[in-house]
Amino acid sequence: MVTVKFFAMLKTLAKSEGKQYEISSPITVGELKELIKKDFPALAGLIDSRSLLVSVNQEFATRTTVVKDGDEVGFLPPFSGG
Amino acid sequence: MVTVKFFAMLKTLAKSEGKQYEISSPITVGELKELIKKDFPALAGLIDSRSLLVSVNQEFATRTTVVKDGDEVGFLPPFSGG
Amino acid sequence: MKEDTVSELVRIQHEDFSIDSEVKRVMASSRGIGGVTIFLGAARDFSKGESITGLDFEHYPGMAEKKLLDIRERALKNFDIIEMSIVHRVGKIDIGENIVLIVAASAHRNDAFMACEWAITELKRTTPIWKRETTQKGDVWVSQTP
Amino acid sequence: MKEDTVSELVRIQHEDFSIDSEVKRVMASSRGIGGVTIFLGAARDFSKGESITGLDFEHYPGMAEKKLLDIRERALKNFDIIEMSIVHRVGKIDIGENIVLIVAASAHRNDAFMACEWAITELKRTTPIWKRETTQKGDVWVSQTP
Repeated sequence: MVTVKFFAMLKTLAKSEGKQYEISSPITVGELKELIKKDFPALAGLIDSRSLLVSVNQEFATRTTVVKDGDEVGFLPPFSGG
Repeated sequence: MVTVKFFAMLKTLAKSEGKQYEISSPITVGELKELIKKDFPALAGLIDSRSLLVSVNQEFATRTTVVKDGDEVGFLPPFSGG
Repeated sequence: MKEDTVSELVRIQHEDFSIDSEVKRVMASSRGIGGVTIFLGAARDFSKGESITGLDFEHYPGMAEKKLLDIRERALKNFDIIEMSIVHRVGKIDIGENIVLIVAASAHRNDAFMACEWAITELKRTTPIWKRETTQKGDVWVSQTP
Repeated sequence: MKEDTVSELVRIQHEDFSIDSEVKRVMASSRGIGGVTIFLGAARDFSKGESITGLDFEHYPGMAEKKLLDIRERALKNFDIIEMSIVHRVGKIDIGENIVLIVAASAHRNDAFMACEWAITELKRTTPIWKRETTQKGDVWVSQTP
């Protein structure tokens, strides 16, 4: 099971805090994005945006980072804290 | 009457907060310093030091600034506030 | 430094904070502190030409705290400071209220200024916290702050 | 701004101050304040290799206040800030206690940082205030601070 979490604008657009995905073998962040685009068409534009950051187990990740069973993946719009 | 005020180290060395001088006509800060050196020999070294600032009526002054009857002249060691 | 002291120095919380209390907490770490530079971020009523009536902050629980701890650790390593605390509020915040506080303490002021300015810039760059502004056009997620 | 509001913002006093109160006073001037940079000078126990057990500050009454007012006015003119307050204590101050507070408030943080750092440097350069340190060798007037 991979836990996908949406934040801020993504959560609002997806009307969801995220989703859990069963994966039979490790996949990349890029491949996970394709699954998400199918499930949440509203996110299609944003999820490939260069300004969107991705975390795997709360560390910044890239498109090619490998996601395994049990991992938590965050989709993070540009930060606006402070 | 010219009111001379000593501060900090000067006050400690002079063992005095200052002195009032009767002047018959305006004099320069430089001339006033000569009077003070006579009255307070302990200040002789410091009073001509480059790091000593002088104020006339609470504004910074120079050696050639003219001091008139009624003026207040401050002799100010290097500041150490903050 | 003990784990629980660090977790008092670096916090994300709903409640408001007292600057005096946070400074006291930092000052308690050393009697050699001579300069303390503090940055306070507050909720202003205007942003990019829009009038704002309120803010709402969301964070990624766990990851945001981790990033703030990381900023403190890097500040202590890279600047000549004695201690640093970082507190960020989340949830609804009214105009004029406190949002974020960074306290950087050092023997001399230059180091405190540099570390404090670096830390707030780094916080904005790396910490998963998001702001939603309530404007006359409705609630808007802010996608970037300067 | 009214005379008596300014005299609350710029003060020399014996009593300690509260950072929260001073910040509140500054924040009251505008709802457009988004960044507040604060410098707090505190009494540390060590200076130029000497162990310090206490401080005593003296000022030139009248002139010192005038110089602080002048720093505030020039800061408001030369930096993009909304308000500034400056409070300096005089008299005996124990180790760890507050000495000086400068609060610079602006819409954006850069201006507040620049104005605050400039103001404390200018205070040390132009304000007739003197510090006496109590050391093991006795009381020593400090002739310059960095």
